Amino acid sequence: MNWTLMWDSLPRLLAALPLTLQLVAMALAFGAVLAFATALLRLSGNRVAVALTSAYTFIFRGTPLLVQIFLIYYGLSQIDLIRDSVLWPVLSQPMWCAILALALNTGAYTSEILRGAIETVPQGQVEAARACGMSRVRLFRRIVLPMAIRQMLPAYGNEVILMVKASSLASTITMMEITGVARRMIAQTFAVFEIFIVAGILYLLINFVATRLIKHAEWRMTPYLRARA
Amino acid sequence: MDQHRIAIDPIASVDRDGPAHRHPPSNPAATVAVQADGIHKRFGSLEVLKGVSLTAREGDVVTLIGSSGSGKSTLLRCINMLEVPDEGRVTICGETIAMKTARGRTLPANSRQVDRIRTSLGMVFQSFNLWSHMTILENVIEAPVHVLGVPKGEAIDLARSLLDKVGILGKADCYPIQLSGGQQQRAAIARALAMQPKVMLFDEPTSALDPELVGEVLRVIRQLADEGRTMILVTHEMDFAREVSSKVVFLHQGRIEEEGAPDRVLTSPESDRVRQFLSRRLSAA
Amino acid sequence: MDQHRIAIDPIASVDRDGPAHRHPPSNPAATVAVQADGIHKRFGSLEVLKGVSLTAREGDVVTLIGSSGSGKSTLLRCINMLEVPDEGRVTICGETIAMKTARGRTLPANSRQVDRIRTSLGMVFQSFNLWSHMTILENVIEAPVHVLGVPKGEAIDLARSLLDKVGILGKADCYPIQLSGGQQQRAAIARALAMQPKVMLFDEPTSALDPELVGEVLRVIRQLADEGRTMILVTHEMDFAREVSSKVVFLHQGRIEEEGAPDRVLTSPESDRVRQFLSRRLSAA
Amino acid sequence: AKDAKKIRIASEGAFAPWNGMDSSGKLVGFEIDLAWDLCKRIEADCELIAMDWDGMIPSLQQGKIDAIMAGMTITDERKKVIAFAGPYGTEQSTFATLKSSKLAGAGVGAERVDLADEAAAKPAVAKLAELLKGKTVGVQTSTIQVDFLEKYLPDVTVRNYDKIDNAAIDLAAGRVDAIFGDRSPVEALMRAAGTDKMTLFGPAMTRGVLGEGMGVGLRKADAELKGRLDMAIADANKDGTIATLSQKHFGYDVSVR
Amino acid sequence: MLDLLTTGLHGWGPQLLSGTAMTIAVALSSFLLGLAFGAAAGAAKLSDSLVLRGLAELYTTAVRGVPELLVIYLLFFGGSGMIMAVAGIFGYGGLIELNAFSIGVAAVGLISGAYSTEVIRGAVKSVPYGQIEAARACGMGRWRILRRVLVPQTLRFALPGLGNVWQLTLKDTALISVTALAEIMRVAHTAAGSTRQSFLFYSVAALLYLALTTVSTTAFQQAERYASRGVRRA
Ligand SMILES: Nc1ncnc2c1ncn2[C@@H]1O[C@H](COP(=O)(O)OP(=O)(O)OP(=O)(O)O)[C@@H](O)[C@H]1O
Ligand SMILES: Nc1ncnc2c1ncn2[C@@H]1O[C@H](COP(=O)(O)OP(=O)(O)OP(=O)(O)O)[C@@H](O)[C@H]1O
Ligand SMILES: [Mg+2]
Ligand SMILES: [Mg+2]
Repeated sequence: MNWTLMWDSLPRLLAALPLTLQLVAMALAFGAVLAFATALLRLSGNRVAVALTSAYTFIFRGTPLLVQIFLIYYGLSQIDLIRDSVLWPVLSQPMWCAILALALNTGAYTSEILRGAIETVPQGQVEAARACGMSRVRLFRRIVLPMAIRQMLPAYGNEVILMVKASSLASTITMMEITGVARRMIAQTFAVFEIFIVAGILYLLINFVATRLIKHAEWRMTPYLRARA
Repeated sequence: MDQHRIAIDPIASVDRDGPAHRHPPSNPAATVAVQADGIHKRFGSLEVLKGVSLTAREGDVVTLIGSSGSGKSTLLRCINMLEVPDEGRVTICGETIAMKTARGRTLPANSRQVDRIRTSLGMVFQSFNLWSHMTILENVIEAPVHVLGVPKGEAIDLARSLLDKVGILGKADCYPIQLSGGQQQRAAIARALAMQPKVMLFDEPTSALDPELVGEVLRVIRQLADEGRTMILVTHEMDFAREVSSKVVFLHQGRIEEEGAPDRVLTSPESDRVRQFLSRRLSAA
Repeated sequence: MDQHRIAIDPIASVDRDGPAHRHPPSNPAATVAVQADGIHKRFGSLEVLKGVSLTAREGDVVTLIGSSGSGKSTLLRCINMLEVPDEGRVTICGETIAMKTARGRTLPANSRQVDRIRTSLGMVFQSFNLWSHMTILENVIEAPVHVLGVPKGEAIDLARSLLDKVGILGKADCYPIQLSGGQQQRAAIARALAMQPKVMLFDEPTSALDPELVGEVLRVIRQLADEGRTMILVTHEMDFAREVSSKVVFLHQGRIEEEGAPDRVLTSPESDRVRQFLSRRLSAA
Repeated sequence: AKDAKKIRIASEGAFAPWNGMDSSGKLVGFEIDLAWDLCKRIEADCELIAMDWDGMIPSLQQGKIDAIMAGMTITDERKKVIAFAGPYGTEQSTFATLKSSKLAGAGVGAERVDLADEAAAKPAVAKLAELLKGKTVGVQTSTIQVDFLEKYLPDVTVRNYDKIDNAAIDLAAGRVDAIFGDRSPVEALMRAAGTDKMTLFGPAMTRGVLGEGMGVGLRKADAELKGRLDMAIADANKDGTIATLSQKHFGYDVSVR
Repeated sequence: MLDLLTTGLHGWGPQLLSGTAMTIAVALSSFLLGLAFGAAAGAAKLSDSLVLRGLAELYTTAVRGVPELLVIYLLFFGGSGMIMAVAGIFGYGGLIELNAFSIGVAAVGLISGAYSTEVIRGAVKSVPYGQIEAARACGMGRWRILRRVLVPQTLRFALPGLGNVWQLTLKDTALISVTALAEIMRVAHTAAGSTRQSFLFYSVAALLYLALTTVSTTAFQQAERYASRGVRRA
């Protein structure tokens, strides 16, 4: 183990940290909106909406993110229609392609998590709300969603961590985030272990903070479970 | 424990036998609040309700009695469309719930209408169904604030007075899981009352209560009836039924076996089945 | 619905008033089945039980009464260690449950011992707690087969006869959610009986039952008592308590306010509190 | 590792024509043919293993494999970690751009630049720097070409791609102005693009930061194997085997003279 | 169809199919191994023992927190060393080589298990407390409660989450291409490099994964339906 090398690599890797955080934050924010919309459309019972949303989750859950990033970044750029469209200034940038791919991916997973959580809300609690005349939307917002969100938090914690790590795939489309820089440095020094371990520790730290935040949210949101004992 | 209950006025003493203090019989001149016509309900191959019709006028207290599994809860749930009847019509305060048939299933035609009608139908569940993620106070103000649009402060004031009325004001900030069975039941009653509904549906509102509290619930129900509210309730306590009702309906195997004034049905029933049911009780009033 | 109930023998007619048919008073010569000594239980800052002692001899039926929140359910749950008392000892059939103190919390010293003792303590919960992923029959045979090691065929035979006894044999293959409240309660009773426990703990075993079924449960409890089983039950129905008990215990704010033979406690109580509690009932027997 | 033990040689199988795979999953290509030839010369029992590029150097160090023949250029940095036998081939690095680009046809006054001869290379490199100033160039990540750009063309924005193929896609999409890579894959890409969309420009460059050519990667401890392989490579060079194989796979000579 | 595979994809069809078989084999073994890890770590997290809880926390935080590739690297390049060190303690000095398959399965299983842990822990906590009390009240011991009540009920809450973990595991197998195991991504990668047809082969890879997803989604739906018996109204 080459300790000095590890120490020396730290500043360059740290410099890539903001880009990683930016990718993750944007992807999670857009992904949450997407997941929410997908869940609502599913709930709408409209057959077209249900078919569309299930196709979306099916495709994005069913294929590797690597392939998705690849097809979005390189695939779209080969279509003249897109290159000539107003979207091109955005889509021509690897940053936005990476965010788009990550958001679509996490949106699909999160909507599934949300669906699972919604289905575990006890029937009796829903009936009580219906009995006092809550409309479907209000019932969803006031009873089902709060209970589902609390129920889904552990699984969503998983998803956040996955996104942090998945952001490393952005290096395949020229983004020099932590992994991109790490691979560049490995190519120079061949110290695969040393540099990956330093990068790994960085990811670990990000994830540690993220898990703490989610744990805290879970704790804050479930006083009624703590109430026992 | 319930020290606050001391703060409540002593319960209006209930005369034991005299019909004088009982609820007046149904007034045929009053407008109809709840009308169920020929309700049929099947679960798979099991026909639970076989054409039940029921009328409750404003200020009526209709009590459903009958053996376990006879369809009392199901009938109650059909009235506010928690179970959609396979056949039959429900009319609340003059408005008939429109039904449609889609892909072989009967459904309410307009969910808005159902939502609106439900705001005037309070329901207390047999299993309470308090929302576990809210405190008791939050449970009670939820519907007034978010369905009726009552300002929050006002809703809280009302909620606190209702919780006080049912004797659990001290538990306002507890979560349902921290309450005893009887406390949960009272919280559920307060929640339903908070909507100030025209019609209240109670599914065994006293099953988890001690006799003292049964008396309180009786008083609350009387008071509501005096205010002109209509109530339909399921109970197993014949004494309670006799005290509180303007009409008793006996359900048997999904059909109405007998109905009428409580004194008549409960003391000199026409049907053998009802007589048998009553004779098996432990003690007659 | 419950057509099978017709197949059951008519219920032994229950004499209304005569103490002759009532349960015999506790026999001081019989061995002690359940002994609770100085039980204290706190939830956070709330002291729910403040030193309760209780003795039940073989064949006794001890009834706990008291207002909502007085600690009845908690006491019952302390006896089978579902709530661990903060202080005090519990002895079942001569065996004292060993306790230890670890990190400031009191705990049973030996969880094996607790598991073993629990097999002789049947419990019927206030909220039934049927296992939702099993059919009613599976619920009933679960513990006999997997805890006691009874051969499956035998367990099924017993289960079916028990379900028949409580009148829900027809629902054997349904899941709990498909049952009405009273049916669930009866299933829970059958489940507890299937263990053939020496001591039965009932938390409001009749709260969801119609009077007819209350009579049946009464008969079942009597029969169990005659077999020498011991029972401790919580109830709000004074008539039922009077009929079934050999001893009535009145709990008030976590303490025993009065105890004794049912006739004495329920008709001429010494304590003012008990008198007040009873006077507020709707009707006296 | 005498004759008793097999020599396990790793290749990537995804860098045709140096090394590739046929559709039955068998390794093929210039380096594969050469590997079998070298094994014959040193009278060793060999096994060829396909392996991901990223895992190669660690695998060698761990002893999971004994040699690497995967288009790996001998550089000073790599020599700090492993030993090389050879070089057995050399590759020029070259720029390519779209025919429609302003860069197309731009020259720097030299056909070939040998970076080992610093004095001679300097003017050409300076001109190149002038030409590409402020432009974006796509390269394959972790390659000698990246080192070149960082050392000589600091005013160029470098985009790192997983594979040079992807850089070519972005060239077509207009996301980069030029790509820079080994000549053979760049030419293969120009052919694959079909029509005459792309063109080479600037000088072909070798040596210096661009390394001494492709060598067989070995553990430093295996000095004896290195000696034998060095001799075998020299023999193959002398008797024209390498030139023949090179013609077969590339259509031009990659042997080191 | 076969014709298209053998000629249309430059004859890479058979390779792609055997790659698919390899992906399935690795994914299934890793997922099952992961379930075992997840159940053990989940139980540890819910236990009263501080040591067990700490260990499980360390496992999930570390394994979930670092990029998958690092876990695979560490196991692939450090695995035999570790096992040899352990064997050395028992007096065995020889060279132990683990094959790529078992290392791949161990690595992906370790990762999959860390995610399963959280799913299982969350699901256990959603089982209504009364259901467990009822079991305790009839004298069931910890293990029996676990097997007869907790696991079946947990399953119903856990299955959607486990479905996600399965998808994850399926796709993490792509990362073990560094160990030269010829699974789908590795075959697609070499085919793309050899034919310069990256689009074709990555799209085919995507389709293969989609096919695997279709089958497994159906299986999970079936399982969910079974596990929620007695929950939804009949
Ligand atoms: N887990 C808990 N956490 C906090 N407080 C609790 C908990 N369980 C019970 N309590 C409180 O303890 C008191 C006694 O509860 P218990 O359930 O024993 O009452 P009970 O006599 O059975 O009443 P009821 O007749 O209404 O069932 C109540 O005030 C209740 O709020
Ligand atoms: N969702 C359901 N699926 C199938 N059967 C059902 C369902 N809900 C109720 N039932 C059946 O319908 C019948 C009537 O049930 P209901 O709950 O109306 O009885 P009840 O009169 O309220 O009885 P109790 O006094 O015991 O509460 C019962 O036999 C019950 O098993
Ligand atoms: Mg009912
Ligand atoms: Mg209780």
